[in-house]
Amino acid sequence: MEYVIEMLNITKEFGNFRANDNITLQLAKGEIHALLGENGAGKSTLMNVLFGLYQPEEGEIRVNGKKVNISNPNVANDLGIGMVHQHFMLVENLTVTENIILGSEPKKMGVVNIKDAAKKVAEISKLYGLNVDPYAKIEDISVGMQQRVEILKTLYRGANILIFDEPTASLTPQEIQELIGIMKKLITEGKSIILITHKLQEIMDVSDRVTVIRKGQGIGTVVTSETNPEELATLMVGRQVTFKTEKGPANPKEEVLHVEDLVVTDNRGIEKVKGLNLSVRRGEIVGLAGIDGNGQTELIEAIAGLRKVKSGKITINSKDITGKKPRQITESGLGHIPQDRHKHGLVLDFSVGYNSALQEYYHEPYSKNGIMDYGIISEKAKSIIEEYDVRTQGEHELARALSGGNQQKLIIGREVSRDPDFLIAALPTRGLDVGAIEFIHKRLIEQRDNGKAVFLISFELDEVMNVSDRIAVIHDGQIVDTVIPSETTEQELGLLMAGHSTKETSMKEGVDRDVK
Amino acid sequence: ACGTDKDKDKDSSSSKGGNESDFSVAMVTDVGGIDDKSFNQSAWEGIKKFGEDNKLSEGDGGYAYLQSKGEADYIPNLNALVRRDFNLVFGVGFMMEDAIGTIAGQQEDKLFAIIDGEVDQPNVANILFKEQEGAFLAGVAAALMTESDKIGFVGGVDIPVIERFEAGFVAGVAAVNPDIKVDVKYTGAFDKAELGKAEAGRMYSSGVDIIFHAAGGTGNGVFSEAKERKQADKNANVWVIGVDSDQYDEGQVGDDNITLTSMLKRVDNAVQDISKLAQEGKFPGGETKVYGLHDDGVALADSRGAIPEDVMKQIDEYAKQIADGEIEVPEFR
Amino acid sequence: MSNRVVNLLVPIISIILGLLVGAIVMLFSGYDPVSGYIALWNGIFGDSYAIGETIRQISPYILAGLAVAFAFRSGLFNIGVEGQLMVGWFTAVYVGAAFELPMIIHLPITLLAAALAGALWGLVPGILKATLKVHEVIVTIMMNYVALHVVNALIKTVSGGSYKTDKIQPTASLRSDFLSNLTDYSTLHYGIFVALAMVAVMWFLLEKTKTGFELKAVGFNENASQYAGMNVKKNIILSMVISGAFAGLAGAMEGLGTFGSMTTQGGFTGIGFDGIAVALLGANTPLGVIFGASLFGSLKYGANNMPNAANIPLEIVSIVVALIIFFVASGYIIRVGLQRLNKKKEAK
Amino acid sequence: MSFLEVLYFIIPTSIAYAAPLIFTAIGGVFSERSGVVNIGLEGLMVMGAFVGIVFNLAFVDVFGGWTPWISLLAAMLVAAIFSIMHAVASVSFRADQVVSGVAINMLGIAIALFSVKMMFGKGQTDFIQEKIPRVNIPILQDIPVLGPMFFKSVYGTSVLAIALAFVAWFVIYKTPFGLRLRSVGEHPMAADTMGISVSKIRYTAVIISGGLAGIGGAIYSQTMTGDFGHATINGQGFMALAAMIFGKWHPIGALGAALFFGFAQTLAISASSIDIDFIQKIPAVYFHILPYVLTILALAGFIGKANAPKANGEPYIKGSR
Ligand SMILES: Nc1ncnc2c1ncn2[C@@H]1O[C@H](COP(=O)(O)OP(=O)(O)OP(=O)(O)O)[C@@H](O)[C@H]1O
Ligand SMILES: Nc1ncnc2c1ncn2[C@@H]1O[C@H](COP(=O)(O)OP(=O)(O)OP(=O)(O)O)[C@@H](O)[C@H]1O
Ligand SMILES: [Mg+2]
Ligand SMILES: [Mg+2]
Repeated sequence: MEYVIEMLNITKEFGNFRANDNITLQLAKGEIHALLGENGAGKSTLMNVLFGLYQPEEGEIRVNGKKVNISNPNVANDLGIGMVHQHFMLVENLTVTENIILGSEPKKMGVVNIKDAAKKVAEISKLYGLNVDPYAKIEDISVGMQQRVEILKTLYRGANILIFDEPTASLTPQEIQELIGIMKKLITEGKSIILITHKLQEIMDVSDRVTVIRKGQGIGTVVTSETNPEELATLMVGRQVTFKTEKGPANPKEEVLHVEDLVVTDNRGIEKVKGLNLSVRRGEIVGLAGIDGNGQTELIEAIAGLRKVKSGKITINSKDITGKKPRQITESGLGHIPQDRHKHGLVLDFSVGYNSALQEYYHEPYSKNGIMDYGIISEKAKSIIEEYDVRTQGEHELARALSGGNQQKLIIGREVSRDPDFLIAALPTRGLDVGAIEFIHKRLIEQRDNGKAVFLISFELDEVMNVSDRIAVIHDGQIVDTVIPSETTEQELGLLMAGHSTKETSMKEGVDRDVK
Repeated sequence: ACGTDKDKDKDSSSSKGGNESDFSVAMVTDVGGIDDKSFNQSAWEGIKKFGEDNKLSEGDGGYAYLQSKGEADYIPNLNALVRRDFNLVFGVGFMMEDAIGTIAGQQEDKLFAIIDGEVDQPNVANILFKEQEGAFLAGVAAALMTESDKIGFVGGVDIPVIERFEAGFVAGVAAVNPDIKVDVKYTGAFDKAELGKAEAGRMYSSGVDIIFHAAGGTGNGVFSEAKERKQADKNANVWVIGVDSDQYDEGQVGDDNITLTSMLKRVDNAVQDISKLAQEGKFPGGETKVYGLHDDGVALADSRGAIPEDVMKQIDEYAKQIADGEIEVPEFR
Repeated sequence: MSNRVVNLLVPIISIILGLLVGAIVMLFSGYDPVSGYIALWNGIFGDSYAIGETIRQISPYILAGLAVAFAFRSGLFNIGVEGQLMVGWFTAVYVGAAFELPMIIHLPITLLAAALAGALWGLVPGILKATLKVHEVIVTIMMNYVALHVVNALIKTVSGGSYKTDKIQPTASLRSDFLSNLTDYSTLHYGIFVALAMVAVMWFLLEKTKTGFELKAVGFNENASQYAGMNVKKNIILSMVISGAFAGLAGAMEGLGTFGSMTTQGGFTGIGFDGIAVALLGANTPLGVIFGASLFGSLKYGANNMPNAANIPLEIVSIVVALIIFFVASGYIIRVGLQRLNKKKEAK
Repeated sequence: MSFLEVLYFIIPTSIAYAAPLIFTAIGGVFSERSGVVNIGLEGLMVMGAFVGIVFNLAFVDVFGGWTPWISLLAAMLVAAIFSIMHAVASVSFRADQVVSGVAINMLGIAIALFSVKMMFGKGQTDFIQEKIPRVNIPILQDIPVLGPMFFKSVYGTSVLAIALAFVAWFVIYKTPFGLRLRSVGEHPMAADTMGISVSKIRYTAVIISGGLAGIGGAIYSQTMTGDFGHATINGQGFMALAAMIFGKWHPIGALGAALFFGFAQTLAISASSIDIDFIQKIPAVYFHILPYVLTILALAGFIGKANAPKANGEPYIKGSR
C-alpha cells in the first residue's frame, strides 16, 4: 500500500509521563483512517505531534515516503497537513475570512485584501458544499459552522492530508451527516483523512481502517470492513462494553418539574423560548430532542436560574421558582449537569476537591458558621473519585489537568451524589469514550429508579432513544410533540426536530434518506 | 555590629586629628533633593560656603548632606549624621519638624537647626523667613511694570509658607495700585507642570501680563507657557517672577528673557549665620530667628535691566521702609 | 533538586543576579561595589538601630502588599492602594488626635477607623465594577488623585489652616519605647505586629473561610460561581473593600507608628505602587507577601546608607532593586537553567 | 473671558495636555492587543522625557529649529530599546507581566536620574532652548470660530498625535500585521497553528509601545517642563494606561479618552476662575478633584464592560490548555 503519512514508533512524553508509547500509524492515500482510544489514551497528542505542535522523543515521521522533521505547524502546512483541532483554534472576535487567511493574508499595497479572500473562501466553501458566510463573526455562528470554518482553514491552505480531532463531539446529527458527506467528498478529491471519534457507528460508516490505542500504546490497526463495533470497543477499553443500556420499565409518579408558557430571551434580547410547556415526573427520564439553537440552552438556564425569565412559570415540587436565585432553586431540589463543563461546570483552577464541593460548600458539614472543613470536603472528593472512577492524581490535582471525560465524571458525581429530586443532564456524554458513556447512562437510570426525575438534553438521537422514557421534541422554542422511544424512529424524530408535525411525517417517509 | 564599630573608629579619628577650631556641619534635605533650585540647594550652598571659610573638607569632621527619598527617611538620615558626629545638623523644610524634635530629644548634647519650621527644644535653633517681605517687593515690581493692570499668582499646594508669598505679593501690588486685582490660583501640586502651564495659559489669555509663581516644579509650566508665547510673538508682553533662587536662566527665549526678576530666599545666609553663631558658642538654641529683608533673609534678584532704574528706585524705597519696620507686611491672606 | 529547593533557589539567585548587575553598573560609573554593598548590608543589618528601622519600613509594605494581593486573588487589580493608604493615614491621625480614651479602646478604634476609611475608598471602585462593570484600574487610579487632594484639604481644615495635623494622643500611638530602646532609639513600633496579624487574617480568610472560598471562585470563574449560587457582585465589592481596609491599615502604620501625624502631601507616598511589586513578588500569597515586603523594605531602607557610608547615589540602589524584581519575575528562566544543571548532573 | 474666549482656551489646551497621553496610550494599545500587559508605560515615558531633553540640549547647535523633532525620534529609539527588557521578560522569560512592568517603571526613573546626575552633576537638566513650537496653520486658522479653536498656535505634536490615532487604527484593523496582532492577543495558540510566531508579534508590539511611549514622554518634557527632573513625569504613564482602558483598547477610543482627560483638566481650571462670587467661594479642592470625578462619572455613564484582549497578560506556552 502507498502511504502518504507514516508515523513510526512515536514516543511522546510530558515530564516523565508517556502520552504516546511507541505508537505506529500509517495513512494510505485516499483513505479515511480512524484513530480510536479512550479519553486520555493519547490521540490528540499523537496528532499534535504530526501537526508539529509537539516534538516526539522518539520515532520518525515520513510523508510520501520521505523522512521529515515537522518542527512547527508551518512545516506541517507546507507538507500539506491540515488539522481540525478538538478545541477549536478560532479567534472569536474575527470574521470567518480573517480566521481563514490568518498567517497567509492576501495583500493589496500592504493592506489585507479581504474582498478577494472572502471571494476565494466563498468559492471553496461552495465547492465542498460548506456554505459558510465569509463575513460572519465566529462568536455569532453555531458550533457546526465553526467546525466548517476549521475545515475551510485547512482546505484554503491546500492541505491534502486532513486530521479531524473529535469533529463530531459537539455536532448535531444533521451536522454529523453533513460532515460525513463532506469527508467523503474530500476523499474523492484525492485527499486523505485521519479521523478521531468516540462514536463507533461513525467509524463503521466512513472509515476504511482503524488504529486503536490504549493508555498511550498502539493496540493495532484493523480493516473496518472486517470488524464490528463490539470488537473495536473491546480492543480500546480492554473489556466487554454493552451499548444498549439495560433498563427496566419506568413507573412515573407525581410531577416534579412543571413549566408553563415559559418565554426566555437570549443575550441579544431575541426570544428563544416561546411559551413552552413541559412536565417531568418522578421515576422517569424525559429526553429533550432538538436541533442546536432551538432554545434548549435558554430553557435550561432559565430553569437553573442562570437566565432571566421574561414570562411564564416554573415550579419544582410544586414550589414556584420562577426568577429565583440559582441557590434557592438548587435547594428546592435541582441538580444540574451543565452543557458547558468549562464555563459553568467547573472552576478549572480549583482542585478536584474544591470542585466536588462547589454546590454544597456553604452548609454543614462542609462548612460550619463560616469556616470551611476541607477535611470533610477531601473525604467527599475521594468518595466521588472512587465511586465515579474519575481518573486523577488525587483530590488535590487541578480540575484543569483532567481530561474532559474525567472532568465530566467529576461534575456528574458532584450533582448526583447530592441526590436531587430533579436532575438536568445537558449533553452529559459529549466528547466521552464509550466506556465513560456507558457508565454515565447507568447512573442516570439509577437515579430514575430511585424515584428521581431526570431531564436529559442531547443532540445524539441514539442516546435520547436509549436512555429516555419519554422524548419531548423542541423546535423553535416550543415543545412540538412528545413521543415514546419504543413507538418512534430516529427518522420520525428527525422530522419533528426539523419542525414537521407527526401527521406530515407518515407521508414524508421518503425524506428519510436526506435526514440520515 | 560592624556598622557601629566603624562609626566608632570614625569618631575617634575625627576627634584625634581635629583641633578645637574645627566645627563640622551637615544637613538633611527634604524630598525636594539637594539641587531643587530652592531651599535645599540654597542651604547646601550656605553650608559649603561655611565649610570653605573654615577650611573644612567635605565628609566626616567637615561638612556633608544626606538626601531623603521620603518623609520616612528624615529620622534615619538625621540619626546617621549625628552618629557621624557632626556638631550641628540642619533639617531643611517644615516637613522635618517632628523628625528633628524626636532626634533632638534623644541626642540632647548635639545641636540642630530647622529651616522653615519650629521645634521647641533647647538644642534646636529655628529658622524662619519673612517670605511675605520679599513677595511684597515682587508685588511692587509687578504692579509698577504691568501694562494690563492684570497680575497673576500661581501657588503650589496651599500651605502657610506659600500663603505668606501670596499675602505679601498681593499686599505689595495693592500698595502701588489698589485697583489691580491679582488673579490668585493654587494648582494643588508642586510637581505638575502641565497644570502650571494651563493655569498660566489661562491667565495670559485673560490679559494678565505678569505672573509670580511659588509652585516649585509646577512653576516650570508657567515658564514654558510664557516662553512659548514669547517665541511665537517677540513683542508679546508676558513676564514671570521666579521664586526661591534666581530663575533668570529658566526665562531665556532666544535672546529675550521673560524672567522679570526672582524673589530670593537666602537660606544660605541664614545657614552660615547660624553655623557661625554655633561655632562661636552663641548657638541660639530654643530660639526662633526670623530672617527678613533687614537681615538679607529675602531679596529680589537682579532683574538684568528688565526693570528700569526709576522703578528699581521705588522698589528700593519700599524695601527700606519694610526693613525699617515702617511697613508691616501681612503674613496671611 | 527537589521542587522545594528550586522554589527557594529561584529568589536567591534572582537577588544575586540583581546585585551582580548592580555591581557592574557601579564599576562602570566609578563607584566601589564592595564598599557599596557593605554599606547596604550595614544599612539593613549593620546594628540594632538599622534593623529596627528596616523592620519599621517593612510594616507598611506588608499591608500594602496584602491589599494588592487580596484583590488579585479575586481577579481584581487594585492600583488604588496609594489613595486608600492616604485616607487611612489621615483618618488614623484624626481619630488618634481628636479623642481621649483609654488605650485598649482608643488604639483599636483608631486602627478600625483607618481600615474603614481605606475600605470606603475601595468600595467605590468595587461597586462600580460589580454593578456597571467599570474597569477597576481606571477608577482606582482616579481615586488616588481624589484622595491626594481631599486629604490635603482635610489636613488644612482640621488643623485650622496649617499644613500639619495635631499629634495623635499617646493612647492611639503604636510607638513603643520598649522596641525603640531595644533597637537603640529606632522608630520601630508595634505596627509590625499589626501587619503580621493581618497576614494571618488574610491567610485565614482565604484558606479557611467560606468567604475566602467564594472570593477565590469568583476570581477564577464568575460563571461557575454564579452557577454554584454565589453572589458574584457581593464578592467583587467585598474583595475591594477588604483590600482597601488592608491599605487603610498601611496608612495607619505611618500615622500611628512612624509619624504620629500627617503633613500636607506634595505627591504620592509610593508605598501603594510598591505594594504591587511586593504582592506579585510574593505570588499573591500571604506568606509570599512577607518575603516581598522584607526584600523591598530592607533594600529601600538600607539604600539610604549607601550615600551615607559610601557616597554612592541613591539611584544606583533603585536600579539594583528594580533589577532584582525583574529577575524574580523572570524566575521561569532561572528554573529552566536549574533543571538543565540537574539533567547534566544526572547524566554523570 | 467671553464664552468663545473660554473655548479658545479650553480646546487647544485640552489637546496640548492630551498629546503625550495619546501617544503613550496608543503604545499601550499595541502592547496589550498582542497580549502583553504594559503598566511600564510610566517608566517608558520617563525614558522618553529624559532622552528628549538631553538630546535636545546636546544637539541644539547642530539641528537648530529641528532639534525638538529629532529629539522625539531619539526618545522613540531609546525607549523602544528600553522596552525590549519588558518584552524579553514577559515573552521569553514568561515573567509576570505586571511585575516586569513595575520593574520597568522603577528602572526608568532610576536610570534617567542617575544619568542626569552623571551628566549634569545635579538633580535636573538645564533648560532647553528649542522647545516644540506652536504654529498657526495657514488658511485653516482663518476659519471663524473653528480656526482659533483648532488651528491657531497649535503644537505640531498635537496634530501628529491625532494623526497617529488614525494611522494606528489603520495598522491594527487593515494590515496583515494588525490582523496577526489581534489574533495573538486573543488566541495565541490559534495564531500559532496558523504558523504565526507569537513571540515575534509580541516583541514587535511591545517595542512599538516603547517607542510611542518614548515620544509621548519627550513631547511632555519638551512642551510642559522644558527640563528633566525627578518629578517631570509622575502619573502620566498611569493616566495613559487609564486612557487605553477607557478607550477599550482601541486607538480611536484611546484618543477620545485622552482628549477627555485634557478637557476635564482644563475645564476645571477655567471653571475655577469664573468670576462669579459663589464660584469663587467654592473651596479649591473641589476643582482639583473635578477632572478625576468627571472621569469616573463618564465611565459609569458608558455602561458595559471594556473587554480586554482574551489572552492579555498570559505568557503563551505551547501545548498548555
Ligand atoms: N500538554 C500536556 N501536558 C502534560 N500531559 C499531557 C498533555 N497533553 C496530554 N497529556 C497527557 O497525555 C495523555 C493523552 O492526552 P491526549 O490529549 O492525547 O488524550 P486523548 O486521547 O486526546 O483524549 P480525549 O479522547 O479525551 O481527547 C493525557 O492523559 C495526559 O495525561
Ligand atoms: N496541560 C495539560 N496538563 C495535563 N494534562 C493535560 C494537559 N493538556 C491535556 N491534558 C490531558 O490530555 C487528556 C485529554 O486531553 P484533550 O485535550 O484531548 O482533553 P479532552 O479529554 O479531549 O477534553 P474534551 O473532551 O473536553 O475536549 C486529558 O487526560 C488531560 O489530562
Ligand atoms: Mg483529544
Ligand atoms: Mg475528548
